[in-house]
Amino acid sequence: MVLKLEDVNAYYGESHILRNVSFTIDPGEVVCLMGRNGVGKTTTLKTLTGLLPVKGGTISFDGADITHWKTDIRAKRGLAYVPQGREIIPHLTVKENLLLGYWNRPKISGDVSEKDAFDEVYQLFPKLTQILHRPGGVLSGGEQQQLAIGRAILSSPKLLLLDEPTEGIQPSIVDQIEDVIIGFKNSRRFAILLVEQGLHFAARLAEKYVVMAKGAVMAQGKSTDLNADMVRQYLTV
Amino acid sequence: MSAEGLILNCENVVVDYDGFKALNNCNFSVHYNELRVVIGPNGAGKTTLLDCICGKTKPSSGKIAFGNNIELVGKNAEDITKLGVGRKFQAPSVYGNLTVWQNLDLSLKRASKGVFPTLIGKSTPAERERINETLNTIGLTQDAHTRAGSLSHGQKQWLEIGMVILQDPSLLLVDEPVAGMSDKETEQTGRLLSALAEKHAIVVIEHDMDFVRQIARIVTVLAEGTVICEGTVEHVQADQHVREIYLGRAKVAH
Amino acid sequence: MIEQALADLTSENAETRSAAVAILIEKGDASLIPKLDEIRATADRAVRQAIKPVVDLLKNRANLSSELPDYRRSAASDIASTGRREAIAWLQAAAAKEEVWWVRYTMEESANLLELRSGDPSAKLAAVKKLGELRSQNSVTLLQELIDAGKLAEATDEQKSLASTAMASVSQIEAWSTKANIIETIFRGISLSSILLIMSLGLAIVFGLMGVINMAHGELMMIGAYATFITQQAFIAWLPPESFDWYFPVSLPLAFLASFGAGWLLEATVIRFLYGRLLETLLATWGVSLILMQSARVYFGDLTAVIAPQSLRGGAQVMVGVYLPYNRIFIIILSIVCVVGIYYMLFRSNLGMRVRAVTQNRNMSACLGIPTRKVDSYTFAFASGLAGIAGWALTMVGNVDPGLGQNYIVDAFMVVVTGGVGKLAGTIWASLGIGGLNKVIEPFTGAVYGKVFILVGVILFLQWRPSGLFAAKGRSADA
Amino acid sequence: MPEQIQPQQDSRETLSFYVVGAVFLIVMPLLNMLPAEDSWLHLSDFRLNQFGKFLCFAILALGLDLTWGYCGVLSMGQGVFFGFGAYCMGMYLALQIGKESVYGSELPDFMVWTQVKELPFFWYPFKSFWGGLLGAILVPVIFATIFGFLAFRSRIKGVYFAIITQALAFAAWLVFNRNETRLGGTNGLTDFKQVLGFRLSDPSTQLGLYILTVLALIASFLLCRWIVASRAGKVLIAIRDSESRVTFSGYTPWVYKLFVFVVAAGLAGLAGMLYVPQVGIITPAQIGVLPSLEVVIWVAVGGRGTLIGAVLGAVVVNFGRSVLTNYFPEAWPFILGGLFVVVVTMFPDGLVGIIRKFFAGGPPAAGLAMPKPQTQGGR
Repeated sequence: MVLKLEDVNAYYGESHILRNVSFTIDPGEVVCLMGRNGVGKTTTLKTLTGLLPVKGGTISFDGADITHWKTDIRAKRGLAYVPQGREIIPHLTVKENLLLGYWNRPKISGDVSEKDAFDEVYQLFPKLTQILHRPGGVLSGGEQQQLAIGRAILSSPKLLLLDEPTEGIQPSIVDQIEDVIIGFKNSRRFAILLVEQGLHFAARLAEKYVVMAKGAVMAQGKSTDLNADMVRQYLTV
Repeated sequence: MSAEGLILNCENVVVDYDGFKALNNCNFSVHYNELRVVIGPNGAGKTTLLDCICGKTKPSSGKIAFGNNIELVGKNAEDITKLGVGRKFQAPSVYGNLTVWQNLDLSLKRASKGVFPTLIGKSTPAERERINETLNTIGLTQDAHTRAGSLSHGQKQWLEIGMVILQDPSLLLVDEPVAGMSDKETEQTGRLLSALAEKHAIVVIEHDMDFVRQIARIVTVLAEGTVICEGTVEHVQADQHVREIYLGRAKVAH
Repeated sequence: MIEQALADLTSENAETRSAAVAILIEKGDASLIPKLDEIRATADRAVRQAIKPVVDLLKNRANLSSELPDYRRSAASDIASTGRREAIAWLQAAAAKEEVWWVRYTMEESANLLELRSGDPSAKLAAVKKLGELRSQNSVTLLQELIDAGKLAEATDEQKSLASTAMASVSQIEAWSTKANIIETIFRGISLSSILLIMSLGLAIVFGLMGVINMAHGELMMIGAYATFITQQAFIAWLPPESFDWYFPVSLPLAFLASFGAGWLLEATVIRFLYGRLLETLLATWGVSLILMQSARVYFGDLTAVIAPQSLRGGAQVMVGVYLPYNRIFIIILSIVCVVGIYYMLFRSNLGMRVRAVTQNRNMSACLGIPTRKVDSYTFAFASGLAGIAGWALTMVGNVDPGLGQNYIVDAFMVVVTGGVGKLAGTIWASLGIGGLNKVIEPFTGAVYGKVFILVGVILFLQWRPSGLFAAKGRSADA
Repeated sequence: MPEQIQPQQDSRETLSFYVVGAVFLIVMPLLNMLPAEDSWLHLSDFRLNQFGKFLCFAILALGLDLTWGYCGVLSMGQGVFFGFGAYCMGMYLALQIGKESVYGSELPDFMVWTQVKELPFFWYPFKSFWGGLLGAILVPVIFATIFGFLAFRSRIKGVYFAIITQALAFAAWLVFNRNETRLGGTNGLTDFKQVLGFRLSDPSTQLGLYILTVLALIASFLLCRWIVASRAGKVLIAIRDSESRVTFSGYTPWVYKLFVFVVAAGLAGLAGMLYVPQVGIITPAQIGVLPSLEVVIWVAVGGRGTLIGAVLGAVVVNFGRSVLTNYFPEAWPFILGGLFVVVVTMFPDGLVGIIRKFFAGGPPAAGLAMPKPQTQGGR
């Protein structure tokens, strides 16, 4: 198991956002976290990265109890995050943003060279090679998303957190990003926790689903078991 | 336009954040005494729309007519408040170091809110009566002299709704009133808003579909800065376009 | 013959004495000075008076060929004030050999000033013309005398023509001196600006990058200045005098490190509890500044000065009437080096990239494995180290005293406020603007009212741009 | 229908104020007059005079508390307004010296030795007592109105405002130090002899001045309490906690800020006016950067956002200072600086906060409890 949440609770100020959230992810597995807006999906990711403190419950990652670890130490351990809104460092160039990801890569002997690591990203997202020296803040949403994913995988993570990777992006790039994520899935190099509202994409990609509502996990299981009732109850309008 | 019974009419409103169009030719109108719910995926521009109406954000183009055809674009927030637009923010923003009563008292609509009238003004019995009524409405009578900062999250939300009510606006803008509330609180809030809608026009942004079903007569769906569908809850739910937006693959369709 | 003249010096007869003086001046050299001193020690008052100009002239004559340009120069100007025409030849000879142009200039100027006393009208006329060409500020009084003499009713034709030439020369000189004044004002403005800049850089970095108002910045400069002072004392105490000048470069890293350490400690003990609370950082650091200031007062006493190294004393005459002190030039260069250095640190180094990333998006930076706490503490310490460098440089232009920081901190804050948060360029432009304006206003109003005008100017400026010259977009902007 | 009850804390504050007021107004003068000089109960003229000085500072602190504690506007230039008040009164007193001066001239001494032959025009109003009195209040008020208008209208706030006011203090200090401003230069105005015919050296005059100061303090306190208790006072707190939200309640924040800033300047002027005859000297050293900042520390130590805290802070800190500088003259700046750091980082609610926690354990008063900084992020 690469990630395990047990009865995680979290608050924003005085409001209780996550209520006893528990689920697990196996190495190389793709899990989709679903639910409507405001049910606590992004909050779950934030507690995983350590941006929001956990009050009650434990998080284990890669065999260690990381519940109270600092964000940067978790990242060093192999937790990569592609947040909603991408969070590209705005005044750093594309190349510099990528470098930040690369610097977070664990130093293992026999690892690919810096050039190879970057080439892999450039192959996935050829567009990036044309805009290497532009500041991250001026890119379009689609370019930012490619950059954010590229930056995350450059750190050679054990678990990739993807928060609505296709949200607000022009259709042509959505397809490309989806293909890249499917490629990740097939390579099985790392596990993926995907937050997604789009049912079709989720169904196509994920092996496991976790459905949330009002800060709690309502259902989870194999994606093939996801039924129409559940979709109506938790996902559509 | 008031002849047609519109209290608010936004025409082709555009908000441009450095190339990103938060609102893109948005057309949106509300009748007097209407309770309108606005839904839409993240980043659809719902909060930006309210910001434009209440003067917090300046649209780069477009018109917003209010009431008897008063143009709101270009006016500052204080003036728009005085014209009768009340705003409840997404994160409850009450004055934490004042009591509930004081919060309401400050918000109460008065002839002048300049320094000296405020300094020497005393509450009239009628004003106190109104505050009491409101306290009753929002269920905070017991807590009238509690510091607002020590209220629960739901109570703060209600207090802020109460503050907006006391401004006596003809249009209430309410952003995610039930976020972080328990089921019971959510239901009470729904009843509160429905009751208010008898006298005021209200625009509510909300994600919680149970809540939307409870209160909504007409629902507007916003996506990518424009209105894509408007109608009853059933109508909206049946709309293929809306389903696609919520369930994905919508963008490929056009 | 010289022996004879030496003997005649003590003669009772005044005429014999002055003849001897003339001979000694003409034929003598510096080797006579000990003998003359000997005579002077025993002689009576009249004799002493006769000997003194001889000694002075001979000394100055010797100095005309000194190794130090400043000595040669002051010798030349001293000779001009003696009024001895015999010296013209020496000056001309020295000028012919002279290589440093402003020393040669002084020699020529002095020679011509002496010519003005000549009885020969044509020589006088030539001198007047030449002085005009030389733009000699020193000759204005003498030329004015000639002009006044020409205006008298009993003036001869000769005097009249001299007067008109002198008038032309004076106007030439005055036109030039206006120009020179403008240039000197500009230089002083730039010099003040660079001092302001060097002080504000660290302040602007912690304000812009970390959202901290550091009122103790002035005292961190003071620490740097005292580190320099202590290094100097150590050199005096333990090292041979020849190596004294080396204290200056040696104290640079020491000053940086002292302030760096103090800043690191300050961040770890006080600042880190106050991030995000701007006003609180202001008050707490003010308290720290009081403590540091009093510590210095108790430990070092009230006033100490650092002796500038030989190479930074004096100055360069770049143009006639424009004299630029070396220490000022040094600070201008240092400020440029600092700006370039900071630019490279922040924009061209890996460390700087991390710092910028943390400033622009703290949460995401942490998610990319950047230890944000460490970055905070090093950034603060680095900015403090810059204050140390500023303190090191300030020992060149002023005393080292416990109030050192206080003298400058208000100005430095004005720069930061005017420049706006988060942009290096804002700080640079604001220091140039405030420093320059200060020096332009000063001649008209005096230094004090100059400062008052600057304050009024800053307030009016903020009317127009409430968040400074370059407002940062984003998080730190609502500070 | 429930009346709006005064919160409990307010009544406690009022009670403690009456107790403190009675001590200063009745007990201390009695201790000065009744017991024999050698009795341990006797309060010497010197001490009484010293407390008179502290109470002037308390008035000054009240003003800053109004702007900073309640409205969140930190002014680091209160010393300037205090100085304006003090100089106006000082000018009146200097002209009252008359022929008693060292040089026996009608002009103040410093004018004689700086060779001023004629009284400068702006000294004329201060020939009359009323001129001094009115000037002491009006000059700071008018100046604060202009300065505040420029600053607040253009939305200079937070640290920007603090820094600008600090520069103001610095500039004022420089100007007052100059001889050509005809205000006595570095030496200031001193050597006063009489006010309204009463000899200043006479202990009974000093006692009178002391009582006057206590009355002025009580009046200032009541004025501040009236402001704070009014609806406008609530607006001030609202502005401090959330300035942008206030606009959506229909108020214009900068006008309110200007109002309290001007009131605070008036109080500072009043404090300066009472200070001068009791201390007998006013110099630029009283109006510089450091004295202005000390006002901030009094309020912070006492407890910002409570009026009694400002009074308490001013008296306690200054009393501590007078005691300590006697025994450890060099230690005071360390203690002052240490107080700044400790109070800001550990006790943001000051003495009043500590006392309240100790006795009640309840939530802080309306004025107390600084808003905590917002944590990053939302959903």
